[in-house]
Order: sequence, then C-alpha cells, then structure tokens
Amino acid sequence: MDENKVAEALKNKFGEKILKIMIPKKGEEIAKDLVIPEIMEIKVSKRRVFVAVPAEVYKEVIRYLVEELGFNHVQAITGLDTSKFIEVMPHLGRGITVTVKTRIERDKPVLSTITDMVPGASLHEREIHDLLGVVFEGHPNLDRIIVPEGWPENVYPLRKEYAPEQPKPLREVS
Amino acid sequence: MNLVKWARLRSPWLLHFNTGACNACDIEVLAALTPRYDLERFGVLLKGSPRHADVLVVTGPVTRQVKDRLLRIYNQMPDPKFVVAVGTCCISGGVFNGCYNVYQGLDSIIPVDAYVFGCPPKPEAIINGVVALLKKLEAS
Amino acid sequence: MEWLLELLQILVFPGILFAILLAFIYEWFDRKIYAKLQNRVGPLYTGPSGILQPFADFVKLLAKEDIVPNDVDKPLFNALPIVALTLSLTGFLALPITGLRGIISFNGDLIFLIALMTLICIVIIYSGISSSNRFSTMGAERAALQLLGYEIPMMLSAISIGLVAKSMWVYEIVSTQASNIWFLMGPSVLGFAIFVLCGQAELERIPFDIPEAETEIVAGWLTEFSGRKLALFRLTKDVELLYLSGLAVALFLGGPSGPIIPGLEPILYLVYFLLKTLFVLFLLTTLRALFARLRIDQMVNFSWKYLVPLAILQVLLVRVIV
Amino acid sequence: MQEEELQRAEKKSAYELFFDIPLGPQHPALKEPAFFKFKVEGERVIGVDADVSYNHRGIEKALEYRNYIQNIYLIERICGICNVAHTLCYAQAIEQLHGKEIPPRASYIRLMIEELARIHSHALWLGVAAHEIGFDTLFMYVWRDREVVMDIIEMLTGNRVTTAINTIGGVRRDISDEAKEKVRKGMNILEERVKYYRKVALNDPTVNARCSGVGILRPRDAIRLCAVGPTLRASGVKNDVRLDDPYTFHDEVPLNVITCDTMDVLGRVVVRVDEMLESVNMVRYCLDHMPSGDVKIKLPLSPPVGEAVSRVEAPRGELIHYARSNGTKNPERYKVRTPTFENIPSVADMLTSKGDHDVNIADIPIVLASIDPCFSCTARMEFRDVSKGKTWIWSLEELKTHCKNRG
Repeated sequence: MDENKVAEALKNKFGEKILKIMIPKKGEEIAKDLVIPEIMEIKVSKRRVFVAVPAEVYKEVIRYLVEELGFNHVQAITGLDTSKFIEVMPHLGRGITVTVKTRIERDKPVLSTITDMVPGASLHEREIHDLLGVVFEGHPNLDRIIVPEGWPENVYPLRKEYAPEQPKPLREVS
Repeated sequence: MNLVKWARLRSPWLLHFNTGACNACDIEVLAALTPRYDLERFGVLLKGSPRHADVLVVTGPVTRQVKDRLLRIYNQMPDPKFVVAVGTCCISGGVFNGCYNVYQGLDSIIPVDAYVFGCPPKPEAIINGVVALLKKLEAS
Repeated sequence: MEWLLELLQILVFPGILFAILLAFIYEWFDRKIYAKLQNRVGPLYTGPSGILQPFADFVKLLAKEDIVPNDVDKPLFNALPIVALTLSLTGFLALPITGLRGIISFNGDLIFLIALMTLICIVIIYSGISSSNRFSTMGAERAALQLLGYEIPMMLSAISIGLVAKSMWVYEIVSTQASNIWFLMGPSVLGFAIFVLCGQAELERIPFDIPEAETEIVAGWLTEFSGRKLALFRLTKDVELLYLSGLAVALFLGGPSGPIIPGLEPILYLVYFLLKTLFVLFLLTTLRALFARLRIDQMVNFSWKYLVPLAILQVLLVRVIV
Repeated sequence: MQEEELQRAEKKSAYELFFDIPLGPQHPALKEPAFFKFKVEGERVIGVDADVSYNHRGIEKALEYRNYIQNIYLIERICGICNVAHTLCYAQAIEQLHGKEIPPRASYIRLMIEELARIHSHALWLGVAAHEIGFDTLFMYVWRDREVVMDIIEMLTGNRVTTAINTIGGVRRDISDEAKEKVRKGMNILEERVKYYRKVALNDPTVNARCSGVGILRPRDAIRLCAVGPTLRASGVKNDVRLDDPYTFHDEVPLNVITCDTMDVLGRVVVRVDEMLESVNMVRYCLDHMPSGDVKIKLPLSPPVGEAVSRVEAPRGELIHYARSNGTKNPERYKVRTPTFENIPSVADMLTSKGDHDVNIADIPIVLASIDPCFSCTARMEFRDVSKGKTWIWSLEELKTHCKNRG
C-alpha cells in the first residue's frame, strides 16, 4: 500500500469529515490558506501522509487506520502548543507514516484516548499529559510522570508561557 | 598514619553514579576498566554498593529528580570519601546549562575533588583524573 | 617452653599470621590470573607486580569510617565479621602444612573441618539477615538455598576419601597418600572434580556467586558492611579460599607430601603445600573466568541432578574398588 | 492466573509474602539512573513498576530556545551511544524542511558512520549483557575488540564517542583513501572476532542456561505493545526502518534484515551479533561504491515554514523526530521519540511472570539489558501496575518498619 492509496481510502471513508490530506512530494508547494493555516508546507519527503481532522472524528479516523488499514504501530504522538491551540498528532505505521493532526482548545484540552486500540500508545499519551496538560479521556492512568517529584500543579513545561528556569544551587561554589 | 595514606592511595574503589548523563561518559568510564586501559593496575575496582566505595565518580548533569538520590548515596559512603566529576555536563551543566530540570554543575550540590573535562573525556583522561585526585591526596 | 613454642606455632607460623599473609598473596594470585585470563594486567603498581594490593585494600578498609546503619541488629552486625574470621582461621590451623599433621589434629577432624565451612555459611546467612536491607536479605536467602545445593555432594566426596583411607582423620588420610599414591591418581578424580566445584560454590565465586551477584542484588549479604567489618569479611573470604584449597590438597593431592631430602622436611613440605594449593587455586580461578553466573534454581538443579548422583556414584565406586 | 495469585496472596503463607526489590537509580546493573521496583514472591517476579524520570533534562524545551546549528550538538547529547542516529535524524528533518537533498557522497559517509556506530553500540551491548550475567571474561574480550571500531570512528570523525559528523546539509569531514584502507583492515579483524563471539554466545552452556527461554516476548504482544528494533526482530517480526522507509542510500546498499523466532534473550543476542556482521558488509559496500564529489551543501540558518517527520533505524530500533519550523532561527517545536521509550511496555511485559512462565529475580538484569535500554534517550517515566485490583506495594517507610519489627 502506498501513500496515495492510503489517502484515497481515507477520502472514501470519511469524505467531508476530514479537513485535509496531504502527501508531500518533492518540490510541491502547498498553499498556506488552507483549512488549518498553521499546518504548513513540506517539500521533500517520501512515504508521508498528513491527515488533518477535527477532534470529533479523531478517534474514528484512528480506529479506521488501525483496524482496517493495519497501521497498528504508534511511532510517536507529538503534542504541540501553537499558543492558540494545542495540537496532538499521532504518527502511525511501520512503513508509511500517517500523521493524524488534530487540535483542541487550550483552555479545555480534552481528547479521547487511543490506548484501547493500541496499548503501546499509553506512554505517549501520558507524556503529552504531563508536558502539555492534555487530558486523554478513558486513559487508565494519567498520573504526572515525567516531571520530577514536587513539580507544581498546572505547570506544563512545553506550553509556550512556561519560561525555563534553572534550579537554584544548593551550596556556594567558590 | 603513613601506612594508611599509602594504602588509601593504592586502593581507590570507585562507585559510578550517572546523574542524567547521555551515556557517553558512562561508557568511557567502563572502557577505562577494559583490557586496553585496565584501571585495576592502579588498584581501582568498580564497586556496586556505596558502603564499599571511596571515590564517587559522577557523570552527567544533575537533574532535579536525581538530586536527592545523589545526596543519599553521597551520605551513605563512609569517610574519607572523594568525588570526581567526569564530563563537561557534570562540571558545569555543559550543553544542558539553562535547561529547567538541570542543576548548574555537580559542585553546586556536593563538594568535588577532581574534575575531568571533555565531552566525553577519553578513558586516558579519566585515568588522568583519578591520578590527579590521588596526587592531591598525597600532597594533603 | 613447650607451651611457648605451641603458642608461637598457633599465632605466627604456620598459624594465624602466616595464614593471613598467605591469604593476601593468594588473593593477589587469584586477581592476577583472573586479569591475565581476561587479557588485562591486573594489579601492577602496589609493590612488585602489585603483590601488596590486597594488603593495601585491607589497610585502607580498616582506616575507613565504619557505618552501622540504624535498622540493623547491632550486636549481631558487629560480632559476625569477627566470628567469621575466627572460624576460617580455626579451619586453617587444622591443615597439614609443615608436617603431616596440622596444629589442631584429632581423630575425626575431617567432619569438624567440613562443619566449619557450613558454620561460615551460616554466619553469612545471619549477617545478611542482620543487615535489614532488602538486598542483604535476598543474598542471605540465596546463600541458604545454595548451601542446600552444594553441601551434600561436598560431604559425600569427602566421605568417599574417608572410605579409601579407612579413617576420618586428616592426618591418616594424608599419611595414607604419602605412603601409597595420591588419591587423585586413583578412582577419586571424580571426587576431586566434585569437591572443587562445590568449593567454588562455598566460596561464592562465579559461576556460583549467586549470593553476592553484583548486577542482581548489589553486593548481596555484604551490601551494608563498610570499613573494618568489610575488611574482616574480605579477609575471611581470602582465608577461606586458602583453607579450601588446602583441604582439597590434603584430601586429594597428598597434602604436603612429596619427594623428601632428609633433614629439610618442614621446608620441603611447605614448598609442596604452596605449589599444590596454588595449583588448586589456579583451577578455581580458571573456573571463575570461564563461566557466566548461574541462576539459583539452575544451581540447585545442577547440584541435585548431577552433582549428588555423581557423588553417590563416587562413594559406590570407592566402596567397590577399595 | 491473576486470580490464583490474588488468592495465594490472601492466604499469607509463612514465607514472606511479597517483597519489593528496588533497582536503581544507582545500581551496578544500570549504568544510568532509572528506578525499577519489582514485586517479588521468593525469587519470582510478579510485578514491575518503572520510573525513568531521573534522566529528564528538558531537552525538548531547550531545543526551542536554541538555533538550528546549536541544536545539532544538543541533539547529539540526547544519547551518547546512538548520537550518530540522532544527528542523522535531525539533519534529515531539517533538510526536509529546507527541501534540499545532500550530495551522494555525503549520504554514503553518513550511512557508513551510522553502520560503524551500530557495530560499536551492539558490541557495547554484547559486553554489558555478558557482564549482567556475570560473564566478565566475555565482557572484557568484547570491549577489547570494540576498541577497533572506536579507533576507526576516532580516525574518521575526530572523537571516539560523540562524533558530530552529521551536520545540516551533509557531513563535516571527507574520507581519505588511506583512511578507507584502515577501515577495511579494521572490518576484517572485526568480522573474524564477531564470528568468534557468535560461536561463544551460542555454544557456552552457562550463557545458554541464562539466556534461552528468558524474557519471552511473543510476536503478537510485540506488535500490540509497539516494540521496535532488535527487540521486535528477535520476536520474529521482519521490520526495519532501513528496509521499510529507506533514508540516505539504504535502498541502494544491500541489507538483510535479521530476524530470529526464539523470542527470548538469546534471540536478541543472535539478532544483534548478526546485525554486526551485516553492518560490516554494508561498510565494505560503502567503501567500494562511494561516489566522488562534495560532502556538504550550504543551507541558510533558518529553514522555511513547514514540518517534517524523519525516521532512522538507530541501533536500538526505530527513532523518530518531528520538526516544525516557523521561519525563524529557532524551531517552533522539535519532538524526539527514542526507541527505548517505545520498548518499555514490552520489557515490562517480559518481566512479569504470567501463566507457566516464571521470571526470576536473577533474570531481571539480563532481560532489562536485552532491550538495550538507554534511559538517557528515554528520559521519561512509566508506571505499570500489573497486579490489577489490588496492590501490595509498600512504601519505603512501611518496609523499614517492617524490617525493624522483624529484626
């Protein structure tokens, strides 16, 4: 299955529900005034498919990809703060990488989990929860994990407003 | 007392502690034990338990989470004890200086007796660092 | 003057001081050979060829701070290192070194010697438990399990020797060999192999260093000991190493006997003793370098599936032949 | 089985019920700070909690505050052992953003260094694995011969471990003909030695006793838990980024993907050792077929607005970087997902006794080592509660009191 077939299958299944599908090709320019302006151009890259979906159909699209098309490997889930929205994008697949992009409100960052379909995604979701504060509904265990013990509540290091601050030395250095 | 000093100089047992390093220094510390470099020539042994060790070899920038453990291990070691900071990250934070989870350097946490710079230092440099520590001891 | 001489024998030569000195040299030999087998140099700069290395380690540990953690059982924790060292030194006194008899020698002392080794192991179990550290307790538990594994084949192989010599007295065992043939040359080859393997387990060395497996349970039962207690335990282990190779020599290699020039017996006996024990030590070290550590269940399995039947076979063999 | 275990726990046998064994953050078997807590019953492991947050340094945030050139060196220090894979992946991502391709000679050099680093990493792993099972002699021998490849890397790049050879737009150094000769010689030595170690690992009875049948990961679980790299391939799944998603010149250089269907630690040993031989051949192919030409193109500091996903087969498995640029000299977001992070669920699965498959305490170090963990890469943490419904975790204080009471 090549990237065009994936795109076609997705288009046939979901049609208008999907905001945009991109298959970056060498030298191809992608217009910037598309549905999600912050999703930008990519020029050189083979075997990559980018699918932008609204949060409502996010889980459906993933389920279709995992269960029907066989993209049952979660490479990673990237979380990203654009300072207007939070974007969550799982990268699926072993050969072709299908990146499903969805965005959620910054004030109410809630998204449904995909761990029920791919147990291996559990860690990635917890990481995003920890660093960006996204709540994954239905995730079995969302304790804060990455940040050290005693890290303040509601401070998420990867959010744009967080300015990195180095810890204070414990002793005077001569 | 001279006998004790003589013995101390000839039998420094190391405890290796990684405080969040990228592994490069760690594998070089290990490499220093292997046939080409063979630290055992100087009587150096790598020990597992802090209770048995004389020299704490620390690699890597000190992260917030690891700080308490570092202090605990340092306190568990019997006196007299010495600390060697291996690698630039450990000495000053290195490329990680400014990161929100990393302390400025090992000597902002515990006193350090010898510094081995390099990113990572070659095994020769690590041996040199241990020898420098011993020289310092001998002079004291 | 008799008692003074005896005291001197016990305290200096060939007694305690000699044992400690020899133990240091044997540890050095062990480390050096081990390093050679691993393509390394080993201790080099402490004394000529690093021969003073174990001594330096010992002195350094004596001078270090001695930490007694809060949670430990203090009386036991403090007493056990001394008990262990005493036991292993007592064992050494019974070995024939400069003559065919050891300093302590009585009829049936073979049983006493084997019991001593078990006692040392029990001290180890106690020191693990008294440490109240999870790794130590783990180590003690493993030491106990391992004891169940090697104890019986070791005893059987020693008993088979008793059967050949028709005595349980080390002196008679040695003199039988001195006047006839070393037991190693006879049907006791198998017994020797079993004894050396079990000795390796008794000494907790690879492949049987399960109770102090560094990568699994830090330092096992030794984890909490520091300073002079650690020094004493290390010395115990060294003396035990010496004692075990001495016992193997006494039982299978004819003790200190060998071709004799009249008048020079004690010196020649000593030389033969050293050469033979070094040979056994070399075997033990080679074993240590050749294998990976077994798992405790594999060790017990190995012992009961192979060593025990082989040891019984050995006893039967000796019974039929002799 | 879970039920049975629960019942057994309820009975409270005379034997000490459950016992926590902590592993780390300082532990002889772990060269890096990570914290594992094993629930054991006797010598049998029934549960595992892992905490690898000790190595969290905040690199992803720091990457947003540094420019693209500075980031090469920060990326390199995510992991010292697989630094070549990291910089390669980073350089690829940024080149994708630029929309430029690098000269073929540069690609070849990148591939060659990548394979050399794989040899070094696998050799290192073999040694450490031998050390974990107490086979120090093998450890010493493997590390002695590893110095051959270290010397080659030092000669080609200028540093033993942290090479900094890959840069945006190509590589920093060209390879001379004399150097090529030396590499060839080194490869001959390595091939012979690796074949010997393969024989040792497969034939030594104690190595076999400790490695075979230990740390079982079934193919179905491996796929379900998203295992990657040699861990996955040793479960018999043929998957390799170099094959599935060829980057640099992996579609030109011949490659056999090694798999092994034993699903255990020994399988992972075999896969890694065979991969070393495969890498030796690839290095040789590169030396023979290296085109001439430039090794670097000049690219502007700030790439145009865009995003890119870059994948590399690091020694430990699939490595993926995601980059988004906003046109300035700092990236908008740079995400790194390392192989060890992906393999942690699998190793937790391997370390839990289930059915008739028991995991022994003594197996922990070697099973843990078998995924070639690199927590500096991972810098994250996981918690996995295996004994569902009821936990028997004792806090440290509770355990201490318990010890006191018993003493």
